[in-house]
Amino acid sequence: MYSEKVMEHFTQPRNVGEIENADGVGEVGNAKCGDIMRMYLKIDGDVITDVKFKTFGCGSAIASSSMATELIKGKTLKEAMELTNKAVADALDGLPPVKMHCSVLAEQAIKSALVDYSKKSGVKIEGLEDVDFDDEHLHDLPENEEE
Amino acid sequence: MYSEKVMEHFTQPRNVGEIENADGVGEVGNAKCGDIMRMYLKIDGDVITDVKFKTFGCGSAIASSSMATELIKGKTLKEAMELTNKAVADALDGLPPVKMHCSVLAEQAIKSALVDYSKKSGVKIEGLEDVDFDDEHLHDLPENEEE
Amino acid sequence: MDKMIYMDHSATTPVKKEVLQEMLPYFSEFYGNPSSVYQLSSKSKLAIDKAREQVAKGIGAKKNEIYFTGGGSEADNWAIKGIAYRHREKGNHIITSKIEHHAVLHTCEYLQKQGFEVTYLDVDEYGMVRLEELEAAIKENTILISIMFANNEIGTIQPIKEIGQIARKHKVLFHTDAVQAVGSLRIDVNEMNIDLLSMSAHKLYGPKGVGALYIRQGTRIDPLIAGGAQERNKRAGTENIAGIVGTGKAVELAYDNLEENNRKLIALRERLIKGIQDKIPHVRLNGHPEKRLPGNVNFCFQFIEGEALLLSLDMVGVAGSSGSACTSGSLDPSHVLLSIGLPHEIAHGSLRLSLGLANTEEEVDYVVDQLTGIVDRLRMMSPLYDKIQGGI
Amino acid sequence: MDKMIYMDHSATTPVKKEVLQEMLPYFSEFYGNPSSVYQLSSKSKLAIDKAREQVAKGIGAKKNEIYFTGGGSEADNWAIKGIAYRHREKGNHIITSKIEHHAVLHTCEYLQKQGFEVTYLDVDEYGMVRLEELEAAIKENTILISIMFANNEIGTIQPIKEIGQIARKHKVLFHTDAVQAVGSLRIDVNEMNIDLLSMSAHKLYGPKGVGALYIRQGTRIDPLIAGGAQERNKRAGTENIAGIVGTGKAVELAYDNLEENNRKLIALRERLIKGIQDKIPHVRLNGHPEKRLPGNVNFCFQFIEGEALLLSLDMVGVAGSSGSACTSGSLDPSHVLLSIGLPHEIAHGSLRLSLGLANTEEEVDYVVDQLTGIVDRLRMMSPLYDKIQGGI
Ligand SMILES: Cc1ncc(COP(=O)(O)O)c(C=O)c1O
Ligand SMILES: Cc1ncc(COP(=O)(O)O)c(C=O)c1O
Repeated sequence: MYSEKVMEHFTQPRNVGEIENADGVGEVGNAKCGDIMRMYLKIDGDVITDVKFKTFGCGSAIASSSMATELIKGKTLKEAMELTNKAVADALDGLPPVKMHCSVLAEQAIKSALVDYSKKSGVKIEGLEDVDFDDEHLHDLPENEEE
Repeated sequence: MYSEKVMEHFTQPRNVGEIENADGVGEVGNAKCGDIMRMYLKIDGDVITDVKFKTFGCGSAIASSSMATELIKGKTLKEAMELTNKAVADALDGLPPVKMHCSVLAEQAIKSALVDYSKKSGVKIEGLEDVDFDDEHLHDLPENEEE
Repeated sequence: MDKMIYMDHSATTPVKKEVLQEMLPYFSEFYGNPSSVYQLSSKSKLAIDKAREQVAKGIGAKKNEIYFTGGGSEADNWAIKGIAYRHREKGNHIITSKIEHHAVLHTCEYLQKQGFEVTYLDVDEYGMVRLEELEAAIKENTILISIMFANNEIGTIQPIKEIGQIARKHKVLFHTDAVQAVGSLRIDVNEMNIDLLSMSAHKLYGPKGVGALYIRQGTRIDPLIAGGAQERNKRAGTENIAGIVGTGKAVELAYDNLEENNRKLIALRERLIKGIQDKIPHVRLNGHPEKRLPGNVNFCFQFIEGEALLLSLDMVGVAGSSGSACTSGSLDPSHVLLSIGLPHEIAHGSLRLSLGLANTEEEVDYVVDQLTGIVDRLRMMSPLYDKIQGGI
Repeated sequence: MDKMIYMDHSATTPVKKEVLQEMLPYFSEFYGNPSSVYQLSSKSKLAIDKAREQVAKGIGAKKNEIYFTGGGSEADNWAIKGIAYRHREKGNHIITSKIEHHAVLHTCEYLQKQGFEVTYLDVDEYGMVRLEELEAAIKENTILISIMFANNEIGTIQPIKEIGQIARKHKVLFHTDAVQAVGSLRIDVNEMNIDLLSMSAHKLYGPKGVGALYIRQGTRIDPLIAGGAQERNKRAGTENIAGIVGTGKAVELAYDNLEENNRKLIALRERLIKGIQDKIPHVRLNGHPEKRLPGNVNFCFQFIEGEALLLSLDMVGVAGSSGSACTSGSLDPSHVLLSIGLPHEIAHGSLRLSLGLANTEEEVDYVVDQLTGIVDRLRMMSPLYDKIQGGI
């Protein structure tokens, strides 16, 4: 079902944990739906110097969190803003269609942490205004071509 | 499906054929339903001295004809009148429920030949008046308990 | 001859060695439920996927248009009830023919009790549906045409492509019961405009109790068996993996060798037909002389009854079937034989010999030989033959 | 441990060696269609007859009350739709429970769209139907009560005999989905007043794609699959002889050794339950503590999600299942877990381990051990656990 990359990031997730006195913390998803992602960012000037996550969720949620943190670690805020869910899924060698929402959640967790940073620090980050954190409609139902 | 007795009387039927100038000839069944039995009787005084049959029909129809002729050969008219379809079926070690009508047909073929004899000879045979030669309702439908 | 000569391949076929071989690991070794998460299950998932691909390829369909079922009858019931219930708002009229298999006919009769209207088309003396009659039968409220691909008793092959064209032209869905055709005839659901197609594995050297329904993508249909999310939410029930694997393999093998197999079967068929016609008087070949299933031979032998014929054949090791009432478990002989215009007494004397890949010329000759004697013997016992002989 | 530890027997079971052995001759050797006349077919007929007897004996029924189907889902669909359509004139109300299998629930929902009225009974925290509620739900127009014998997720066994008594008292037909119970629990359809009972062979070491419906003699029911005269005119389709033979044998074996097997399974089950409760904090045993299937263990592990748990178990060679949304292919976690009152986030963390005859104490201990580490690891990653630990 999952690619080897997903299984690797699930069994050995990178950047698990918390950052004390993080510059930005974001949390998306909800327990009712079965997945919550929390991201911690350490930011130095324009650069994300450290990132950690905690995730309650399925294998692909954990793998997506891990991969997303890897993809933004050491990158600029602008680069982090440009990270799409598709990039996360691609880096994992793909996700099953019903699991694509996990990568969306990962993208949103980063943006949510950036919003927090922006609020706390007063630094404006371009593009953040348009982010929609509503998760409920992200889950895909199993294939059912007809309706 | 069939007993060995049925198969034996089907493959080696006794008394197949016709009797020229028979004293009584009876035919029952119809081609539409898939079975016709014709019986020929040679009668001497009170005794059936010879009997032959021709049958268009399934294995059990042929076996029933064969067995019925055997059961009345050399018997008195009264004994022939007393032959029931059940006796024919029993002598064949039983017939499947859906095939019981074949034995009924055999009983009727004999009675029909006796009617013919009675008519031709003027000899009255007790019980013949009550015989019902309507075959249509004899076939059993496959088991269907509910209706 | 000591071994049995099996000439009832239209009733069922033995599972081919290669097919059984592919099935075996899925009983006790790779038994995982495909709906599960662990690795054992991915074996099952992959196996089903492969089989779906094999079946799809056989009839020119896409993989996701194949839905596995518990047999041909389920596929027929599903297609017809599923479309009827789902499209009831659009209309309640169904067109079918008088020579369909009971899985179609009894389903249609059932729907009639539930308020649907069904037209049962007549067929000609060969068992062919008349295209003009079909087209004329289509009404505003017609939602489905269900015409079998090839008839199981007399072997007649319908003009499926033309029927598909008519259905398409009038925007009516077209289902075909191809239980006798899949694995015996080339089929392309797109070229033939088929929207739904039923098949059954045990007719093509696959296992019993498994079949498939092809449903053209985008076709709205109610499930017949609701429950779990199997078969993309359309047919619930833990998958019969071994059976499905066997179905895929059987379809693949059949189509890999179709032309070669059919050349052989048709040669045997013609030899058998000619043998019977040459040796036995008062016979009638039923079904279309050319447009018939490669292995199908169906004769009526006048003046005798079919079950007696079958029993006699069985005594000499030959397995066949008959449309006689005595073998159908009903009062009347085969509805197919009556529909092509045979009187009851003739229909009672029918014999179907359906040839398969293991049959040989030698067997055919033996059967003709035996049949000659058997028919003769039964006719000598028959009061009907008597009348003919005596000129009455 | 190198070999897989299979603890998902409620999902499906491997076919037992003895069962497969009995089935094998019916694929390629005794393949005759039982509807035929010749001798080959009598082998098939006898085999089906024997299997029917074996199944009947297992549940205290008469042979002619057993009808073979293409699985448990078909049996459920048939029982409910067949009774509903046939008795519509008498009434259109059906009573069932909220924790039925989807084969029952989705069928009932389908009937609702067709104008039937369905009451879905609540259950208590253990998943038990409340008898007073059931009785109070019966109305003038109630035609069917369908309550499962034992639940597939949490293992809870319903008071079937008492439900049967209530149904009988009110002259309402009683169907039970016994797919998880047949071969695991003693069943007597007469003593328990059961009118219809569904079963599925692959849950008791038989083959997939075959099951049976028990129908009390005299019960009027519409067919689900119409067509040929098989199964005494009630379920059409060429019989899956090998599958039916396997079903018969599997039922026989299960009941021959029931008490012994269950003693073993219950001991393993209690060891597993105790092991988990002793080693892992923040867990909840789902289902009834005593009235549960011999092999069923179902826990919720707080703060973590079930699919991640399953994947982790699979990595160490353990096969289990979960009621998490991620494994059910729907938005919500198991309807069963929600119905016993669990909040969504707890239900997402469920794990079902269903034990079978091949499991050992050693395996149970290994699983407890592995599980302890896995749960710990996942909790360390979980923001929910974090909050608890931090006292937030
Ligand atoms: C309680 C219950 N009912 C019905 C079914 C359906 O049986 P099958 O998958 O054999 O169709 C299952 C198992 O899947 C079950 O556990
Ligand atoms: C034309 C046709 N349709 C449907 C069926 C039913 O298939 P099954 O017996 O596999 O259910 C058969 C064979 O029995 C058939 O010949």
